[in-house]
Amino acid sequence: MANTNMVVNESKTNKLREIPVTQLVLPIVIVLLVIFNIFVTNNFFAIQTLWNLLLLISTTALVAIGMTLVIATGGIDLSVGAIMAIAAVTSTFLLETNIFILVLGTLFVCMLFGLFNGAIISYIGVQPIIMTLAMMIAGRGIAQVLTDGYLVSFSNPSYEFIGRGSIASIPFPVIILFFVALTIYLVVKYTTFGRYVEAIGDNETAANLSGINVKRIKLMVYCIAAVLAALAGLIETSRLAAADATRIGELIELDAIAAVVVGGTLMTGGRPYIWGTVFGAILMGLITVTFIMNNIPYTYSLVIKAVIIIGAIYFQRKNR
Amino acid sequence: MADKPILKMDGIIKTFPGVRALKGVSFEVRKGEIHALMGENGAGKSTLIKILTGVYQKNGGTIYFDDNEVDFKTPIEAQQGGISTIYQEVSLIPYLTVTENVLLGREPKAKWGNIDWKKAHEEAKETLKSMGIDIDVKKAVSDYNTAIQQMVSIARAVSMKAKLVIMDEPTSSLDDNEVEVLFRVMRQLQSEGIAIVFVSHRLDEIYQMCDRITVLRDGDFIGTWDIEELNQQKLIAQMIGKSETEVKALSGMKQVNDKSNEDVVIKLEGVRRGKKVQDISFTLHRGEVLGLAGLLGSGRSEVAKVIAGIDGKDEGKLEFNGGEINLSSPKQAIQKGIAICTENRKTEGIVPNMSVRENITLACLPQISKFGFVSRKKQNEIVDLYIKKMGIKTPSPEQKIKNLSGGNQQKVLLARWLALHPTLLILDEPTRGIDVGAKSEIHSLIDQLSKDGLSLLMISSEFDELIQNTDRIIVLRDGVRVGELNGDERTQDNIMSVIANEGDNDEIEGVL
Amino acid sequence: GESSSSESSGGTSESSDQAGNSEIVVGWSQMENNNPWRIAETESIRNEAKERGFGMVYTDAQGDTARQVSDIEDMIAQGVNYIILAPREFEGLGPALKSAKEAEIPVILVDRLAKGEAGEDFVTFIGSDFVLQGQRAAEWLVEEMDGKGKIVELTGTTGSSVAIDRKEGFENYINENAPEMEIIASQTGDFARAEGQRVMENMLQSHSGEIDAVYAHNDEMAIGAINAIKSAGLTPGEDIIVVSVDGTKDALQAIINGDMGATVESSPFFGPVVFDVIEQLIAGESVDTEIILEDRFFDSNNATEFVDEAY
Amino acid sequence: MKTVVNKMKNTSFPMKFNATFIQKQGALIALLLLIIFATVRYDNFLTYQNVMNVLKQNSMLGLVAIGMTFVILTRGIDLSVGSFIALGGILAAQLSSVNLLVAIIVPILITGALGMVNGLIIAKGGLEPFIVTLAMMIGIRGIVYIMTDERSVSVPDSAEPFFNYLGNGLLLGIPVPIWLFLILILISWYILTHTQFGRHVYAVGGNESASQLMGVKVNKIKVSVYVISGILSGFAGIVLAGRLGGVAQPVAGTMWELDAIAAVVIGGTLLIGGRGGVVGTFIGVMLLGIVLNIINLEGTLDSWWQPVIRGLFLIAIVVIQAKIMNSNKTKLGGA
Ligand SMILES: Nc1ncnc2c1ncn2[C@@H]1O[C@H](COP(=O)(O)OP(=O)(O)OP(=O)(O)O)[C@@H](O)[C@H]1O
Ligand SMILES: Nc1ncnc2c1ncn2[C@@H]1O[C@H](COP(=O)(O)OP(=O)(O)OP(=O)(O)O)[C@@H](O)[C@H]1O
Ligand SMILES: [Mg+2]
Ligand SMILES: [Mg+2]
Repeated sequence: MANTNMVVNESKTNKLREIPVTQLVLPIVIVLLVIFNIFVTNNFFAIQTLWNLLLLISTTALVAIGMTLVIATGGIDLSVGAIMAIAAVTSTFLLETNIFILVLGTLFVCMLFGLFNGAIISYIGVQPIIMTLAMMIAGRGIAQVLTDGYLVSFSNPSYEFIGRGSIASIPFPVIILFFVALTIYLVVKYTTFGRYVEAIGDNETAANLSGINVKRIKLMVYCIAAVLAALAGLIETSRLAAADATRIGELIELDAIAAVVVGGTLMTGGRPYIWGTVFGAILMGLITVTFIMNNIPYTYSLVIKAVIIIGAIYFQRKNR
Repeated sequence: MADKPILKMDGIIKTFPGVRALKGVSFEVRKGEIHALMGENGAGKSTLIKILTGVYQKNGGTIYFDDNEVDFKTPIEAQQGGISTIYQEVSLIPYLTVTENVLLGREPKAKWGNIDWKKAHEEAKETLKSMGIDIDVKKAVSDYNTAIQQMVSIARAVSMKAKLVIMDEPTSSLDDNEVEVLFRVMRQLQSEGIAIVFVSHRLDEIYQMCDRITVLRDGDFIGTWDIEELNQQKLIAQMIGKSETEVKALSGMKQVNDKSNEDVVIKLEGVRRGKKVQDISFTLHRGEVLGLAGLLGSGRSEVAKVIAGIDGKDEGKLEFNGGEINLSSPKQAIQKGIAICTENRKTEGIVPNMSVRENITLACLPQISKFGFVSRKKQNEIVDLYIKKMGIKTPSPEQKIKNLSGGNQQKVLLARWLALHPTLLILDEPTRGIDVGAKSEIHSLIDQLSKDGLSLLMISSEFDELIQNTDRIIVLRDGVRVGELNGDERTQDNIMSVIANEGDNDEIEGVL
Repeated sequence: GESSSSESSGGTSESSDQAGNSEIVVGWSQMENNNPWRIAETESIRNEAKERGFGMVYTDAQGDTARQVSDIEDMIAQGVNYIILAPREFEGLGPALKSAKEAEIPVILVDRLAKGEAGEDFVTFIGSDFVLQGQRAAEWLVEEMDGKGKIVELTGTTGSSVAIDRKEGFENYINENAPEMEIIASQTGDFARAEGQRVMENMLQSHSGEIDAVYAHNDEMAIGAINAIKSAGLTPGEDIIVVSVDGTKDALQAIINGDMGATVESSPFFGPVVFDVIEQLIAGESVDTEIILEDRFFDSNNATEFVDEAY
Repeated sequence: MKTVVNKMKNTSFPMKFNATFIQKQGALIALLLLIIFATVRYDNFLTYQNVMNVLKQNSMLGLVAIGMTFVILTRGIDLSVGSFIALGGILAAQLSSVNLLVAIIVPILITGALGMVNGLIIAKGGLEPFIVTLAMMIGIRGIVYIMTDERSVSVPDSAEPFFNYLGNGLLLGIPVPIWLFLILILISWYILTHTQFGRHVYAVGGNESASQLMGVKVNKIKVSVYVISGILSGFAGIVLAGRLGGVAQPVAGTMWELDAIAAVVIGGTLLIGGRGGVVGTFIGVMLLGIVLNIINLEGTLDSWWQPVIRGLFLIAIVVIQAKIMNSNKTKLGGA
C-alpha cells in the first residue's frame, strides 16, 4: 500500500527480521522512563510498584493481545470495551454457580458476540471498523439493559480471587496475562494459524488461493479478541467486586490499539508482534503511573501520552 | 542528427539491503531510436528505469537528459522533464474512468480551474482511437479486461508528448493483435523523432522493432550493440553469460506424446459460468500437457478458475479422477490435488512482506505440520530443495519476496504449488514477464513434470510457447470451445484460423 | 427537605385529579443516566409522573450539552406542557431555555443550576448545594481528625460542575479552618469505582504511610478507594479515614461495616418535589424560584437507620 | 482490473464501479423507509419545526463528516476531529472579546494547521493515520483542558448575539447552521467531482502507488485532506459554541469522530478509499440524526435501550449494503 519509497525503507528490516526493531525501541523507552521515575518518584523503586504497574495494565494488555491478532488480519475491533461490559454482567448471573462455570460460561457468552462480529465481517463483508463500532454501541446497551443500568455489587471470594488474589505475591491477573501472552506468542510463532493470520493481513487474495480458509481464520480472530476482552472484563469486575456495565472498559479499545501499534504491528495488517503489544501496554501504563504517583494533573498526562505514542512509533518506523 | 544521444546514464550504482542491484551501469539512448534494454530477471532493468524516472534515488553515477545533467526526485519531475514511462507493474486507478486514467495529472481545465470534461473525454477518445481502440472512455477502467487496461496505460504514456518513452515489458499481458497495435504506435512515435526504451523478454519482438540493444547481467553493464551485430544466440549468451553452444541446448521442441489412452484426470462437460465461460467441455489425461489457446478475454483464465474452485460453476459437470466434484473454494480443490498458478502474480500470488521461505510453504503447511504446529525442519528441507531445483535467485530464504525480481517471484510461486505434489497443475500465463533462461527452465520443468505423470493445463498468450510445450491444444473464443488441435495441427496459423473462422473476432472490446 | 417533600407530595397527590393530569405531558430531559445517583433521580421523576398520572416524554442527553439542547427542541416540537431539566452544566443551555420560553413552556431545573433568570428563563431551581456538600464533608473530617493530617482527594469527572463545586467547598473549608491539614494529592477518579480504586492504589504506593484520610467526590470512588486500601493491607477507618458524598446503599453499608467514615447525602429523589411544583403551577399558585433540598448527613450514628431506604 | 483492485486489502469489497452508487441507494432507501415510518408513527415528525430541528441539530456533525469524507476517500481516517471541535470553539470564545473576525479566522487557521501536522506525519513520516490522529485527539483534548482549566468558556455579551445567530439564527426562515452545512456539501461535491484536486483525492485512495507513478502529488493531496478536515471540524466547533448561545465547552465533540465515520460509511464511502462522496455523507448524517429524533419522539425509551437500538440499526444498514454489493459482485462473475 505504501508508496514506492517506503517499500524500499521497509526492506531495510530484513537483517533484523528475527528481532524486529520495535522489540528494541520499546524496552529502551520503557527503561528510560523507569530510570526517570526511580530518581523523580518517591517509593517508585519497589517490587510492589512493578506489580501495581503490571496489575494496572493487565486488562488493557489482554485486550490488546486479542486486538493484535485482529489488526494483523487487517481488521480492527472497537467492541472490546462493550464485550467487557457484557462479560461483567454475564458473570453476575452466574454468581450462584461454581467459579469454573462462571468463568467458562462468561467466556463462552462473549465468544458468541465475537462470533457475531466475525461472521458479519467475513461472511457478509461488512467493514470491520463499522461493524465493531455498531457492536460497541449496542453491546454496552445490552449489558445495561440486563442490569437496568445499575451497578451490581457482590461478594464471592473465589470469583474475587481472579482479580485480587496473588500467588507468591504476584497478582493473579499478572499471571493470567503472562500465561495468555506466552500461549498466543507460541501459537503465532509455531503454528499454521499464526502464518495464516499474517498472510491474510498481507495479501488476502493470495492467502485464499493458497487454500487458506480466510473467512474461518477471521472468524476465529474476532472470537479470540472477544474471549480475551471477556477475560479482562472478569478481572476488572472481580477487582471491584461489582459489575459496572456503564463504565467498565470505557475507551479501552483506543488504549489497546495504541498499545498494538506502539508494539510494532502495522495497522494495515501483517506480522503480529505479541510481546511488542505487551510492552506497548506497559509503556502506556507506565506513563499513567508516573503521572498519578507524581500527582501531575490528568490533563497534562494526555498531552505527554500523545507525544510519547507518536514518538515511539516514529522511531520504530524510522529504523525500518 | 539521429545519432545525437537524448539520454546518457553513466556508472549508475544502486544497492538495496542484501542486493547490489546496479553496479555502475552505463546506458545511452539516441534521438528517434528504439532501444532494447535486455537482461535476465533481476538483471536490474526496472531498477535502472526507476532510478532514471525518480522512483528510486541512485547511490552513484550521473544522468544526462537532453544535454543537461538531471536527477529527478519524483516521477512527476521526470514527466515534466519529458520522460514518460510505462512501468512494469501495470498500475491504473480502478474506479476512475478511462479518460481520467489517460489524463491524470494533466486534465484540461475550463475557466474556473475546473476540469473541462467534454474536452477531456474527446482527448482521451482520440488518443485511444489513434491506437485503433474505440471504447467508452466514460466507463471505469476496471470495467475493461487487462488487455484494454494495458493499452490504456500505453495510451497515457504516448499521449504525453515526451522526448523519451520508456516501456518496461508492455507486451507481457498483450496478445499478438494488441502487440501489433502497440508496434504501430511505436513506429509512429519513432517517426516523430521520439526515442523509445523497450523492455521485453520476447526476443522476436526485440528483433522486429529495435535498432540497438543494451544488455545487463546481475546489475553489470555488459554492452550495447546494433541489432545486426547480435543474433538471438549471441544475445541470449550475453544475457545469461554462457557460451553459445550451451545456449543452443536451451531451445528445443518437446516431443509430443499422445496420452489419450491414459486414464482421464479431469473432465468438463458443458461447464458454464457468467458471461465469460459458455459451455466448455474437454478431458485431460494423466501426464498430459493440455494447452488453452485464445485471445485475451477469451475466458481461459475463467475456465481455469472454475476448475480450481476459485469461481463456482453455474452449470455443467466436473469430473476429477472419475468422480464428479463440486468445488466451492480453492481449499477444496487443493485438497483434491488441483493447484492453480494464476496470471496475476502480484495480486493473487505473492504474499509480499513474507519471506521466500514462508511463501514457498504457504500452501503445503498442513502437510508439514502436526496439530497445527509447523515442523521447521521439514519446512527448510522443502525450501532448500526448491530454491536449488528451480534456481531461485535470492540473497537468503528470509528475503521478503517483494524484493525479488518478477521472474524469481514466479519461480517461488511455482515452487509453492509443486510442493503440494498435485495431480493437476494449472498454469495461467506461467512465463509472463520471465526471461529466456528462466523460461526454458520452466519449459523443461513442465516437460519433466508431465513425464513424472503430472497433468498440466497451460494457458499462454504466446502461441508458439503453447505449441512448444503441449501435447494438445483447445482453442477458446468468447468463452466457447471452438476447436481442438492435435500433434502437428498445432501451428500458429491453424490456431489463428480456428479463432478467425468462427465469425469475425471483434470480441476483444474494441481492438480492431 | 426529602422527608418534608414526601409529606407534601402525599398531600397533593390526593387532591390532584388523575384525569386532568393525563392530558398534561411533561418533558423530562436527563443529562446522563450512567451512575446509581442519576438512575435513582431519573426513576424518581418518571415514577412520580406515572403515580400522579402525567404523560411523560423522557430523553437522555448522554452527557452531551449540545444533545441536551436538541432533546429540549424535540420536546418543544412535540408540544409538551412542562419541561423538567437536569442541566449538563451551568452554561450552554441558554438557547434551549430561550426556545422553551418562546413556546411558553415552563421549565423546572433540577439538581444543577443553569445560566438564566429564575422566574424569567425558568420557573424554579430544585437542587442541592454542592459547595455546601463539600464543606460539610470537610467539617466532619476536620472534627474527626481534630485538625491534623494528610488528605488525598479523588475528584469527579474532569470539568463537571459537581466536581468543581465539591472540590471548592471542601478545599476552602480546609484551607481556612485547618492549617495543619494538607491535601497532598488530588486526582480524578471520574466518579467511577474502578478509576477511584486504580488511582488510590498508586497513591498508596507513592505516598505510602503518609495518607491519613481520603475525600472522594462520590461514594463510588470512595468504595473503590476502600478496596484499594484493603488490598494494600491497611484497614480503612483506622489507618485511613474515608469521607464522601451521595449516600448510596453501598456507602451506608460500608459505614456500618466501619470501612467508611461518613457520607454527605446528595438526594436524587426529586420526583415528589418537582411534581408538587408542577401541580402548584397547574393550580396557578406561585412557586419559590429556588428550592434547596437540605441534605442529610450519614455516619456511624444513623447509617443503619437509613440503609434500607437508600438507593 | 484485478491488478489494481486487489491492491485493496479486503477482497470482500465490491469490485465494480457502480457499487458506490448502489450502496448510496441502499442508504437512500433506508432513509426513505425511516422517514415514512416516522411520519406514520409520529404526528409531529414531518412538521416544519421538527424537520428544521433534525437538520439543525446534525449540521455540526455534518460539517465534520464532510471533512472526514475527504480523508476517508484517500484511504485515511481522522480521529482528532472531536478534539478540534473543542479547540475551535474554545479559541473562538476566548478570542471573541478581541474581534469577531479574528474569533472565526484564527481558530480555523489553527485547527487547519494541526490538521496539516496530522497530514505531514502521515504522508512524510509514513505513520498510520489511525494512530497519528488518535494521538492528536488525546493530546489536543488535554491542551484544551489545560487552556480552559476544564471549565466552559462563554463569549462576552457583545459577541453573544453573533454566536447565537451563527448557531440558532434564521436566514430566510431556515436556521443558519443548515445553510452552512448544505452550502459546504455543495462546494465539496463540486470540488470532488469537477476539479483536478478532487479527482486526485479519489486517485490516491484508489491506488496510492499507481497515483505516485502517474505523477499525482500524493503527499500534497494527503496533507490537504487532513487540513480540510481540521478546518471543517474547527469551524463546526465554532458553530457548536454558537448553538449553545456562545458557550464553548472543553468536552465538546467527544466521540464525534466515531459518529462522523459512521455517517460517512453508511453514506457509501468505503474505508478502503477511492469511492464514495459527500452526497452519500449527507444521507448518512441524516440517517443517524433521524434515529435520535425518533428515539426522542418516542420519549419512553429507557436510556440503555437507546444505544441498543442505534447499534442494531447501524448493523442492519451496513449488512444490507454489504448484501447488495455482494450480490452485485457475484453477478459480475467473480473477480
Ligand atoms: N525494493 C527493492 N528492495 C530490495 N531489492 C530490490 C528491490 N527492487 C529490486 N530489487 C532487486 O534488484 C535486482 C533488480 O531487480 P529488477 O526488478 O530491476 O530486475 P529486472 O531486470 O526488472 O527483472 P525482471 O525482468 O524480472 O523485471 C533484483 O535482484 C531484485 O531482487
Ligand atoms: N471485464 C472485466 N472486468 C473485470 N475483470 C476482468 C474483465 N475481463 C477480464 N478480467 C479479469 O482480468 C484477468 C485477465 O483478463 P483477460 O483479458 O486475460 O481475461 P481472461 O478471461 O483471463 O482471458 P484470457 O485468460 O483468455 O486471457 C482475468 O483474471 C479476468 O478475470
Ligand atoms: Mg523488471
Ligand atoms: Mg488470462
